[in-house]
Amino acid sequence: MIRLPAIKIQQGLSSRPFLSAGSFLGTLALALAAAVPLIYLAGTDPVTAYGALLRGSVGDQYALSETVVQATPLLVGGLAVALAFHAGLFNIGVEGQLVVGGLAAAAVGVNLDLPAAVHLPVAVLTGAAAGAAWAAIPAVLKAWRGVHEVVTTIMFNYLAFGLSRHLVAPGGGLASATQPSASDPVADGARLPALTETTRIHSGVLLAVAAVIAVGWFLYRTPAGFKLRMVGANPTTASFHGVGVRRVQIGALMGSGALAGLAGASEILGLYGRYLDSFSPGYGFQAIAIALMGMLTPLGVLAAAAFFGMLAAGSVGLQSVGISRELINVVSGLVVGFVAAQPALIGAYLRRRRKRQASGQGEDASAAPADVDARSAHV
Amino acid sequence: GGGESGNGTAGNGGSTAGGPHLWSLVTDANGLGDQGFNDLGKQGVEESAESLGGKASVIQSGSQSQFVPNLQQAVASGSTTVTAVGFALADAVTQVAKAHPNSRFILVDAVAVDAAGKSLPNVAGIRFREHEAAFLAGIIAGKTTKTNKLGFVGGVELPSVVRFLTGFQAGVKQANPSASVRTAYLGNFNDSAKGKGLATAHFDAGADIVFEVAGGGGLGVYDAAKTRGPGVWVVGTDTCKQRLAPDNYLTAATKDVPGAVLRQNQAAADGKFTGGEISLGLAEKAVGVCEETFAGLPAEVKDLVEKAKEAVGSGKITVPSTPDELSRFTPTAP
Amino acid sequence: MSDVLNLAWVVSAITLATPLILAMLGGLISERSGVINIGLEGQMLVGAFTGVLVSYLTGSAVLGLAAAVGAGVLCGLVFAALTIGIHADQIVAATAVNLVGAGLTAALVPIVWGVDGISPEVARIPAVSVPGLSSLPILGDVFTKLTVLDYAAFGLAVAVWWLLFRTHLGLQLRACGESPEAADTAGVPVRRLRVVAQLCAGGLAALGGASLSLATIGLFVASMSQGRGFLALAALLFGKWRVWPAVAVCLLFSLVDALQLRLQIIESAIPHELLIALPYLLAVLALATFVGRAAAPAAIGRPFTRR
Amino acid sequence: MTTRRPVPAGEDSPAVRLCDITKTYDAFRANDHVTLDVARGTIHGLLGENGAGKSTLMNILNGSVRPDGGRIEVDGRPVRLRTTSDARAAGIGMVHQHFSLIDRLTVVENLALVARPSSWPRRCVMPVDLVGIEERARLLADRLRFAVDPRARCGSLGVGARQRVEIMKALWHHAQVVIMDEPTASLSPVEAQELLSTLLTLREQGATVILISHKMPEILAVCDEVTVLRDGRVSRRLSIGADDRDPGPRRDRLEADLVQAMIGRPRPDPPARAAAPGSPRLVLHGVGDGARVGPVDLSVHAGEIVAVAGVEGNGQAELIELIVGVRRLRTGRVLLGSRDVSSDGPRTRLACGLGHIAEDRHAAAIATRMSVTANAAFGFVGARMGRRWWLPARTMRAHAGSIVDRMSVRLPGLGANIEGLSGGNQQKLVVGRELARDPSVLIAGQPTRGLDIGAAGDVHRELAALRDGGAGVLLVSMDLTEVLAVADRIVVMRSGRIVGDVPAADADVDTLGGWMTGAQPSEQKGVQPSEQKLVGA
Ligand SMILES: Nc1ncnc2c1ncn2[C@@H]1O[C@H](COP(=O)(O)OP(=O)(O)OP(=O)(O)O)[C@@H](O)[C@H]1O
Ligand SMILES: Nc1ncnc2c1ncn2[C@@H]1O[C@H](COP(=O)(O)OP(=O)(O)OP(=O)(O)O)[C@@H](O)[C@H]1O
Ligand SMILES: [Mg+2]
Ligand SMILES: [Mg+2]
Repeated sequence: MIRLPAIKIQQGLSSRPFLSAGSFLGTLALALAAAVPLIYLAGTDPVTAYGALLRGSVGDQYALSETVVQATPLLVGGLAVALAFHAGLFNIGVEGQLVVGGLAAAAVGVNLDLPAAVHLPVAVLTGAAAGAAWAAIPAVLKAWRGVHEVVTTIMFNYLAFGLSRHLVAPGGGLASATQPSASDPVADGARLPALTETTRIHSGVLLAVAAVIAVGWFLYRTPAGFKLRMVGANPTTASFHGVGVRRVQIGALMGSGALAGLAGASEILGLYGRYLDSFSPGYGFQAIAIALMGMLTPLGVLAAAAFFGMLAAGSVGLQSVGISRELINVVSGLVVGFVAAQPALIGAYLRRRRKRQASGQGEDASAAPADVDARSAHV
Repeated sequence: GGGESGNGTAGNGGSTAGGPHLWSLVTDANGLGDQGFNDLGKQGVEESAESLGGKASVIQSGSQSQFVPNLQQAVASGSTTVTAVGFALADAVTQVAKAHPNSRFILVDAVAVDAAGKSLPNVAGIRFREHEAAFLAGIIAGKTTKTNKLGFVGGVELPSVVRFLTGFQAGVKQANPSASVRTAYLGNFNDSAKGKGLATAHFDAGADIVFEVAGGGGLGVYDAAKTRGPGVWVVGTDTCKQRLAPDNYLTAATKDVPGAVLRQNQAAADGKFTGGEISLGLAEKAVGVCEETFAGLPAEVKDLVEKAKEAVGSGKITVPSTPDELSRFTPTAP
Repeated sequence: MSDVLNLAWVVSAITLATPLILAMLGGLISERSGVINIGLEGQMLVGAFTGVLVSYLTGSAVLGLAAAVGAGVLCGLVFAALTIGIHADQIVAATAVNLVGAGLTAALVPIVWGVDGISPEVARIPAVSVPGLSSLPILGDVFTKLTVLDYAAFGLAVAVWWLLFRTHLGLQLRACGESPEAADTAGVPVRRLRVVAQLCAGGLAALGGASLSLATIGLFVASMSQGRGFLALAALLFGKWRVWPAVAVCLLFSLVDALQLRLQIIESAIPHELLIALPYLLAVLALATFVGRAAAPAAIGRPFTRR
Repeated sequence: MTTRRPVPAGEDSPAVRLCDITKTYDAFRANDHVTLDVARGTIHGLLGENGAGKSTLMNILNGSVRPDGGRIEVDGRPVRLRTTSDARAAGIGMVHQHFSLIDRLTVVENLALVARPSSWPRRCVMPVDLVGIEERARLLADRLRFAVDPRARCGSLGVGARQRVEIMKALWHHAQVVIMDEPTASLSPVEAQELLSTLLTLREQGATVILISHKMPEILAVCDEVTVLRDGRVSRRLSIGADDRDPGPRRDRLEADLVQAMIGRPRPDPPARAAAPGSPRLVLHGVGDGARVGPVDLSVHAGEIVAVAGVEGNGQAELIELIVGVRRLRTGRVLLGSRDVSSDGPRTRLACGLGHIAEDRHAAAIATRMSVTANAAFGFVGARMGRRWWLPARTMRAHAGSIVDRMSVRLPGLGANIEGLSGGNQQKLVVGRELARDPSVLIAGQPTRGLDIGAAGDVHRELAALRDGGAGVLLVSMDLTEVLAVADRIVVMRSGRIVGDVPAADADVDTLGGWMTGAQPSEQKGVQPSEQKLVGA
């Protein structure tokens, strides 16, 4: 089981939305400031660069829509990672589960011939199911044989990539006759309908938002979610109190896989309309950072994903002012680094406040609650 | 920008009067430095900028999902033409080209067709007949090998890679029926260390010539040959990369992407741009073999190559481009 | 079959294994001290790049190696500052290292050499033939094809094993990984030692990257590590945080990988995607069948503060 | 029993002096201007309620917690104790309340951690001199009259042995001042006795000992001076003479005085014994796990408290796991009331009215990193609290609140992470939670371990109240005084079997102790009653 400092911080912020939001933005500002030297290195100036970034990501309606489009897979992937983390599991295999989900969704979309009303749901659900299935073996090995999920999920990533390449290689089961290393277009009935004519926003976004609510609800508002977090916090205690630890671990990892599969399916059925071998540039790996940046809370993940969506959408603008694709990766790396540092900053802030309160109304210990509530877990 | 202001057909309305030219390139997700068509495409737009005036701009895509916005951006910035390299961009180009009928697109390694399967008038889809180039390379290899064992190192099994392979095999069959080509793939286009391992394996298995179609991974192949020293050869792809292994560089099956892009841009500059599928091969001198190394070749090999070039160019020989065409291919003395 | 299962196969396996082993050793030290390290990938790339850069500037591959290690140590320092200094989440921080490592190295290539994605060839670590051994009857030419780094990898494995499991420092390090609080009450300078561990980890991972660029092919290719950092991590866990089992896993992995490459050549019936996946398939099988419960250092991932 | 050693003349400065030490956690004053003098060559008792600040103060003296303010003097010299090494250099060693051994390492390796070589090549290059350390370990063990296997993994040691290793660690560097934080909390009576005599040995050898304990008898038996903390402040301090020790009105007055100073009220009286037991609530038929336990036949009836006495590690823990259902039952049957639950999981057994106060709190009773409210809801959520898809946050908070009030748990706030509670207060929360189930059978493993007198008394009364309400209680404890005080019937466990069974009324320390250590052969007739009851059931 991997312990999560992040969770403590999440508790620290849960009851301070403004502080957390504020500090999040503050951190981003710091990160962007830290990237300034790189911007000069690339031969332009921050104003131009960040102007371009903003224009490209939130400048107009289309830019905004692109941000949303880019953020969607990151959001759902981030939720997947977060769900597993809450059960004390590190699902580093989201990437593979996402790929398999896309494959399965495409397979259904291309090969089955169903009435539109059912075709789409079937395709989406198959994608999610495939993701869950891809996580099932690591889950079972973890629960019953204690095999570390990190090893198995990494292996299953490579297996997923192999499978995908095999299926769309010439003569492969899904391969298209006209388009290399891709499947044929899925039936129109299986497409996630676009939400507007002019932009690429598709109804996968709605699925993502639904996922945010569902995961939040499951984790913090249902007994099952409580048990899941219990297992993450202390499996032995959990088992002593009637929680089927193995069952929960398997459930959690497969649930995580299902979300990953959903992310893949929504890209394929929503954005591309056919399976493309390299449709994921590593969403599953970025999702790890996003989940932890979001302090494992659904809303936090939403915020983190939105920011990375902005970077991705703004990257074209940045290139137009001479900042290369690679430098953009560096910038996002810096952001992640600063966000990693953020909890420390907030922690320091909260501690100082407590100290002040303590010395303020020092004598009686009962002065604590209001304040220490800041560390409260969601129950 | 120029693209929007037109009215004419076949996208020629996008008059170039609207200021200096802008030759844009949108890469696929591998981006520049892929030792393949992205780098060649960049070369193409830069050469265009030199010989036709105006400036070149390159937009690199970080992922599949950035193709469309990048193309949009290229159009919006008023490009005279937008070049997109790689089959992966086919869908994206189709989508954007439909939305901007007055902008001109050059799509390398694929064609853009509408729902009816009819190709778009404002997209020039360039398809190279790599197999013809590889055919010549195969002939040279077949004649050069001493062990009658040849190796192939591919990146990923893509149609274009397969065309290279089958052409090469046909060429070998043509020149030296008793020689055989063994194939293997890296699984990606970047892992040069594995590329080296694979090439070494070929050499260990007795091959003395390896044909690499593995992009960055191919670098390992040259290195493997160099460590072997003289006596083993590498056949390259796309361009002459002799500097990578001067003593072991047999030749390369070249593919003149820059030239093709330049020609389309020229047409655009002259207002003669036409869309549709454009197939380029030996006849168009758009593919061929690296001749910088010919000095080292015996005369009979050279004129064998010349004859083959003739035959293929004139259509006397049709080079197979898929495995089953290959199985039906019978060497004919040119 | 004999033209597959021969010494050449072993040699190429060892060359493939060296970067893995070095990175794995780094991860081992880090995780034994209680810090999760998924940043190996980025640190490898930094090492690979710096090595080539310095070798290019100075013309000396040895200086290149030294510089690579230095750069790795620097990465380790940054990572340590984040995770141990201010208790940043270890996984997030490592992800940052990966992103910056991959991005910066790729971005610097055109800035330094004017071409995208690939450096020119530079002075490299040559293969050495070991005087005595290279004249052995059969095994002989194995010892003519390996570079210093290949031997160094095994030497360092011994060193790390000795350090961790024989010396007092190692005992203290492992204590930090098992229970920082207990270690602290025993007077172990927990945070200082964890920082030291990070520096070693960075250096080793970077050395692994440098072996890829300076020894294997003699130039830098953007993102040339191709996920080896994660593979090393997997091997480390697979080997249950023990030196020799983990080294064995790295070797097995590379043996199967090299075998797979060779099987593709002689055996055209099996689809090559399957063969490429072979190492991972076997790994999963092994994990599912005989590799038992993993026992991670008890305090792994848990930051330590004095109250 | 012992006579106080006269402090050598001339050494007027105390061995340790803490001057108005202050420590604040968050907004909570754990130590509030505490001043404490400890005379050289004495055993100094430190008493106080749970959460009074004892451990905090001692951790400060040990350099493992940084004070917010105050001065520390050792032998009259002011010292700055930033780290435990500083403390060690100043001749201070501590045995912690929560054990600080590393389970995966052997005894020698744990000691080697403390035995830090001087020069860096010896530290970083040379192999650790395990042989030499083992030598010294044996010598030290002999000096303390300890029996410890230096090669054993600490994880495999019983509590007593671990405690001994802790002491050896503390003394490794010839500490002149030894701090012991509730050392006997988890020891069997015999072991506790041994420990106390060890302390006396140490004092004979000239060391100064600070002893934290909640057990009056041992304080009065060995301490020369006593300081009582209350709410982080010194509330009382007095010295104990030889004549205070032996039983009599004087001793009783002293004790009452101390208790008053600690908990601000007189010691709660032990609960009354039960009326005649009723129908069986928990029945074990030849229960065993095929390894450490069994076969065990035992039944607990409505309205009786059955105590399982025994030296730690004789299968009590495993027996509990078998009853709760987390350990695989190989032989026999488990009945809750009339229902056979042998094949059910813990969930079902909880539902059938089983309650369980886990012996090892940190391992099995609480989940650090979760809030007090969450911890209070374990076993309720999903079972009797909330519906399938709804987690009733408000109900949970109310629930936690009621437990906290009922057990008077001292805590920073319901939302606070449970880590922030002192050991004793965590225990109170756990006990409260299990009582709140109003179980028909309660398994109580070491329920008062680490609790102060007041709290312990409260817990005992709660157990009795539960019994009088018609529940059956199985009390697993090594504290014979506790067992004799509250149990109605006592069974003794040794090496996985029940070797004796007597009504508490006619039990006494010596026979029980005999059975526990195997000194006395288990008498057959002791076993009879339980079987008759089984037949009767
Ligand atoms: N991570 C999870 N994802 C989905 N469902 C879950 C998860 N964890 C628990 N559940 C469901 O919540 C319910 C209660 O969980 P839990 O496993 O603790 O009890 P149970 O398995 O139903 O009962 P028992 O403890 O007797 O096996 C179960 O139906 C379980 O399937
Ligand atoms: N790390 C911490 N964070 C917050 N509060 C703490 C922490 N450690 C202790 N406290 C608080 O300080 C007070 C004193 O704790 P301490 O452990 O010294 O009590 P104690 O006298 O040792 O109690 P016990 O007899 O139960 O061991 C407790 O009320 C506890 O809530
Ligand atoms: Mg269950
Ligand atoms: Mg205490």
